[in-house]
Amino acid sequence: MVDMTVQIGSLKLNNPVIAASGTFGFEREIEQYMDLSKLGGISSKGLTIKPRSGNDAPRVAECPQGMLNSVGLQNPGIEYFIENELPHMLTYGCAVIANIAGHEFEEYGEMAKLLEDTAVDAIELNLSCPNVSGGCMAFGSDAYMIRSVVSSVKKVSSKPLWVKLTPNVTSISEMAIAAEEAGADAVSLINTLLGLVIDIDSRRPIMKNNTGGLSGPAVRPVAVRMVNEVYNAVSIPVIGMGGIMTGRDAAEMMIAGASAVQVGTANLVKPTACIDIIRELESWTANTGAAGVSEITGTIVKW
Amino acid sequence: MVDMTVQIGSLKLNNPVIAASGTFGFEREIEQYMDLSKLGGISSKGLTIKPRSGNDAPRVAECPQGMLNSVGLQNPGIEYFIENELPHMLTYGCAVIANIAGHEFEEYGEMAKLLEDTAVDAIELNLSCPNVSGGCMAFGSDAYMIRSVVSSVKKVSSKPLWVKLTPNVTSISEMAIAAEEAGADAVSLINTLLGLVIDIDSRRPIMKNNTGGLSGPAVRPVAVRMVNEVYNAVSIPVIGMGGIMTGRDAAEMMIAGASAVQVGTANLVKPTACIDIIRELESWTANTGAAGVSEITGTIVKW
Amino acid sequence: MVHQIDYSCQVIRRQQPNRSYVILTLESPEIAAMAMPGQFVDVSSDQFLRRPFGIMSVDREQGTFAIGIRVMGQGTLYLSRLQPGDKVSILGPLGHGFCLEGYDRIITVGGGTGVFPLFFVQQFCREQNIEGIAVCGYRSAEESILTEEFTQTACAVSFASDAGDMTVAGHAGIALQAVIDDLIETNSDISRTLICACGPKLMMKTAARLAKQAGISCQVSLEERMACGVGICLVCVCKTKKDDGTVEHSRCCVDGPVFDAEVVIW
Amino acid sequence: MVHQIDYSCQVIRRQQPNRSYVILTLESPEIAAMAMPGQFVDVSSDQFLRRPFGIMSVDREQGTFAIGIRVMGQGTLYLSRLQPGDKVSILGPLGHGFCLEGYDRIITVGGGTGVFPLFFVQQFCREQNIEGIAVCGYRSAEESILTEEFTQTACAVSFASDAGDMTVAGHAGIALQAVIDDLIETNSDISRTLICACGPKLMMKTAARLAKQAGISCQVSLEERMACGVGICLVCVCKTKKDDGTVEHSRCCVDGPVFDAEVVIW
Ligand SMILES: Cc1cc2nc3c(=O)[nH]c(=O)nc-3n(C[C@H](O)[C@H](O)[C@H](O)COP(=O)(O)OP(=O)(O)OC[C@H]3O[C@@H](n4cnc5c(N)ncnc54)[C@H](O)[C@@H]3O)c2cc1C
Ligand SMILES: Cc1cc2nc3c(=O)[nH]c(=O)nc-3n(C[C@H](O)[C@H](O)[C@H](O)COP(=O)(O)OP(=O)(O)OC[C@H]3O[C@@H](n4cnc5c(N)ncnc54)[C@H](O)[C@@H]3O)c2cc1C
Ligand SMILES: Cc1cc2nc3c(=O)[nH]c(=O)nc-3n(C[C@H](O)[C@H](O)[C@H](O)COP(=O)(O)O)c2cc1C
Ligand SMILES: Cc1cc2nc3c(=O)[nH]c(=O)nc-3n(C[C@H](O)[C@H](O)[C@H](O)COP(=O)(O)O)c2cc1C
Ligand code: FES
Ligand code: FES
Repeated sequence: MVDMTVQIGSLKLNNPVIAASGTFGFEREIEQYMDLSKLGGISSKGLTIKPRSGNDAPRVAECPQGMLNSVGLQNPGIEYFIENELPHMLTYGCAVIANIAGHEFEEYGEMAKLLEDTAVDAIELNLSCPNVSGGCMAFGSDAYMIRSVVSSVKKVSSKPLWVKLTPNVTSISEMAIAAEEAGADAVSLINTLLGLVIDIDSRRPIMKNNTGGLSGPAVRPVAVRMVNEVYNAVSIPVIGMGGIMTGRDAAEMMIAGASAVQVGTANLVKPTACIDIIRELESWTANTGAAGVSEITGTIVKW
Repeated sequence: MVDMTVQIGSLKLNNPVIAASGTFGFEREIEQYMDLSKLGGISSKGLTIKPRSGNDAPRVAECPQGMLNSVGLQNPGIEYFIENELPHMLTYGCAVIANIAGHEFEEYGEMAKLLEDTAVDAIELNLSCPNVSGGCMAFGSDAYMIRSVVSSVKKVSSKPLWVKLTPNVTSISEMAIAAEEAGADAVSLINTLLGLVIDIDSRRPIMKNNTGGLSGPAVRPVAVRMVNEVYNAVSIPVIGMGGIMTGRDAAEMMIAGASAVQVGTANLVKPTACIDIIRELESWTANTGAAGVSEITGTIVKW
Repeated sequence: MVHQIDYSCQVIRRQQPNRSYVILTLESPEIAAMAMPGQFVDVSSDQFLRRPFGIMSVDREQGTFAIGIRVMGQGTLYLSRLQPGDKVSILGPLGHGFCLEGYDRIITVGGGTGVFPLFFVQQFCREQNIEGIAVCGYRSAEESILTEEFTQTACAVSFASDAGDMTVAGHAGIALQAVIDDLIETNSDISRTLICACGPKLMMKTAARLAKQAGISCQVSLEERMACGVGICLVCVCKTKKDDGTVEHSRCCVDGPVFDAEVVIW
Repeated sequence: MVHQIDYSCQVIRRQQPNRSYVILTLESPEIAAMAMPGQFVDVSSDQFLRRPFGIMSVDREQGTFAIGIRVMGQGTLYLSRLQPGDKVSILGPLGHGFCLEGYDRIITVGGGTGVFPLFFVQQFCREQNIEGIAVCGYRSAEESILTEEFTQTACAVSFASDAGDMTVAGHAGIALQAVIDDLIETNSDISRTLICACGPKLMMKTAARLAKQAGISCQVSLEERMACGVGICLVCVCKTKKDDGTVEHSRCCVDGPVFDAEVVIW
């Protein structure tokens, strides 16, 4: 029996597989199809201070081995979440991470304060959503802004703080270092790559928002590279994601340096993907002879 | 009959389809399989001042709908090229673009000088190769460096100057603007996205160079987005590439803003890809009722 | 209680009634047992995302169900080429179907691929002894589909074609108007009549308008680009009116695809 | 002169001699007519890049050729499942094969999938009345492949297995040594003898060393990860010695896959 638990700072997870933000609904649907206690954790849909209805449809465009989304942070607002969704999520028996996205600088702190008195296990600062104008991704592509946002949240929050980084930058390790220096307990990456798909007959972008965020297997080599880069640059845990579809993909991400992984788009192709990935990762780990899955992290052997 | 010619500054191409640098060998092989006079142009393998033997093999890793390469600019050096390859290339009857990559700042100017007395139709400054340490990609991710390199080449060269940009930056339009301001006659994009693929059993990167450049359909949404961004930011022609496999893909890139396109990875999957793409693009254009393919450029209708 | 949603279904039969359509009969006792009219399935192909298709009919005894496919792109091309014996991964049954309870007459109004889920409605009506009237709009007689099946299953049918080569010339709305006029002329009781519409947006909008004018209930089945099909990604939204009049984004896949026409903001 | 390189080939026959291998016979009069021993083809699958396979044999009259496939990953899995009648896009024949001219005795030394292209060499020897001696190394008798075919085609055969359950216990190098010893003991003229090796790197290196010791010419067929297969991407390089002693990167796909053992830097 392999020990599947992993430690992300002070937080212990059942296993390293976390459902990624925005790809698990508010779990009311997905709980019908699988036993959520089997997961390592769930990162909530991106939450904002005020409820947001998100962008107009179409919000999705398929592309080779991936998809673009432009949901635009549709969510009922953090207060509604805390009152109506969180209590139920906390009954699942896996870690619950609140993914929060601010439009203004101050909103991150306000939301962190609101979460302070909840039993949420960690906060994931989404500094990287490409689908809302202003804010968010702009924060995530500027090391100075990252530093400011992270330290301001740190001041008001005692929760483990994960900072989610955008890949749409020249140097993601520079951003990770900024997050670490400002007190982040972990960094999670990657969010989506900004992309555009056009319907050539109408000459219109497929999505109403014109551009959207690319996710899925197409981005995996970029994600693995960035996770490895960041792993070499910081000493806080790295939570890796981007195109993980199988246990082997999860293993690759961990070998590159991830202490835990998140699974996003795979859930949309197969609702029970996370469970399959956990099973595959467990048996792969067992075959390597490792006593625990955490031993895999960062075991890449470079040429 | 559709007019397939396009004008890139002072240079007129038979049609908008150019074989991308590094994916067409030195044409000695490919000329056996197709009539190269049918192409819009050929961008040569990346040339350096001194001959380079490139990185050790393996130099390729397959990934979902794409591949990574880490050739590392293997080439016989620009002088050999000018003497032994260029004269033959010039007989093909399509535009010939010399793709040059400097290790040191000065090398770009030196190479441009060597090309000045040749009949090469344009120079493509490769400021974006991710597979050699130092130089090149470092140049391409810094607007100040782009400005310096481009203006120094402009000083010694009268050839149309195309600047090839890397997608591994926070703002590609900032880089394009720098190139334009320094006198570039066109920008070409995207080069490859830096990626990593690991063999999980050996825990070794598949490629000896560890990382490599991602190309192919997987990157197309990112490329189309960047081409559109740059098209909106500069007024010089944009040459678009990244994942073009069919005439429809070429049309998408042109609708996003490209005046011409380059086709790279598709050649590796199907040696005659360029010819097929030209034919498909021509018949698609004819169906739209346009008199010339150049009318497509930038016709995206945003929401 | 956790229940299965992903089934590996074998193709039992492949029919190609005309150039444009293929009908696949697939084996899944579970989906056949649970499916209700208006629900859909989400089918894997050689493309990245699944493809949604309305359930066209079920045979609960044989444990099979059918879908009708119009080839539009790569995914439908792949699916249209499946042969008996091939297996395909399917999520289903998904979504909120038509609420048919309490009605004694159901008029289905379909256009294009919209006729497929509506055939299931007519199948249901026949089983439940509800008076089913089927209105179908096609481009032309040549492109028409399921006409025989509708004729055999529904109590009355009306086929319209844009080309003017079927009973009614013009679109399904014209045929629907005639059906409604007829009901009113014959003083039929329309208090327990329901119009179920599925097809092009414009057609559904027309159906909703005609229904409203005549005071008949109307439900419409909306189509939107989807990723998950099960409500977890929020990409498939349409605008709907809440009770308090405010507008919200509902998910076509789980809140729909069928909505009361009254709540839809077109 | 422009000539075709991309062919859509129909699968004519699919054989599965044992658990590990599938042999596909494919139709292409052009490839069958042009192919020379040691050349390969680059085959499309459901994966992004093509997959290279040595040509195992040709039937110029029937216009077919065969490849042997060992399932290693997704691409070979897909190809191993092709059925007669299926079509597949193939580039070929590609690369520089063995230079067999001027030899009157050819010893092929193969291991693993390396035996496939070497069978073509033996086929060629038989046609050209060259004395062919086939040395094959396998993991075990169970995993052995083409033993009957080699026995029927070559003048002499020697089969080795790591498991020790075939004629020679151990690897192909041991069997090759025995063949060489035998030639020397019998005072055979080895001036026009050639050793052709294909298989694991270590095996080829051993063959090259034994050949050199005995003063026999040796050509080896190298394997490297490829993209284009036709020489235009420069990803498939191996290190070779130039005449002037300097090292260069040669492309396995067009400069090879067969190289004179003397120029290879192992
Ligand atoms: C609830 C629902 C029920 C449907 N029922 C049927 C049916 O019974 N029979 C039938 O033939 N078709 C039906 N469709 C439409 C069918 O799903 C699309 O035609 C199909 O997805 C197109 O796939 P493609 O790969 O051939 O086309 P592509 O255009 O290549 O597909 C590209 C992407 O766009 C999406 N897409 C394209 N067109 C549509 C569309 N009209 N609706 C939703 N997504 C689309 C695809 O799913 C895919 O993600 C239904 C759609 C929905 C949402
Ligand atoms: C010149 C040449 C001749 C060959 N002849 C034969 C033959 O006759 N029979 C046979 O069974 N195999 C042969 N091989 C090996 C065969 O090409 C690989 O086993 C196959 O490409 C693996 O594909 P996959 O998708 O199953 O494996 P994966 O490991 O999933 O493939 C991933 C990528 O790695 C490449 N790759 C993996 N293994 C190899 C390898 N050993 N050599 C080159 N590329 C590899 C694949 O082409 C692909 O691009 C030959 C290889 C070369 C270069
Ligand atoms: C439909 C969709 C919605 C998403 N919404 C969010 C979000 O609200 N907050 C966030 O931080 N990331 C969001 N993401 C990004 C994912 O959490 C993840 O970072 C990304 O998709 C890469 O992982 P994947 O390839 O496994 O999907 C979303 C992704 C998708 C596909
Ligand atoms: C094998 C290979 C070698 C390449 N070598 C070069 C090069 O020497 N110089 C250069 O500017 N780009 C080089 N590129 C990048 C391509 O020219 C092109 O920018 C990129 O591959 C994206 O286009 P694609 O998706 O059509 O391949 C290379 C790409 C590949 C796949
Ligand atoms: S398709 Fe994912 S919520 Fe509807
Ligand atoms: S595989 Fe492209 S040069 Fe050999």
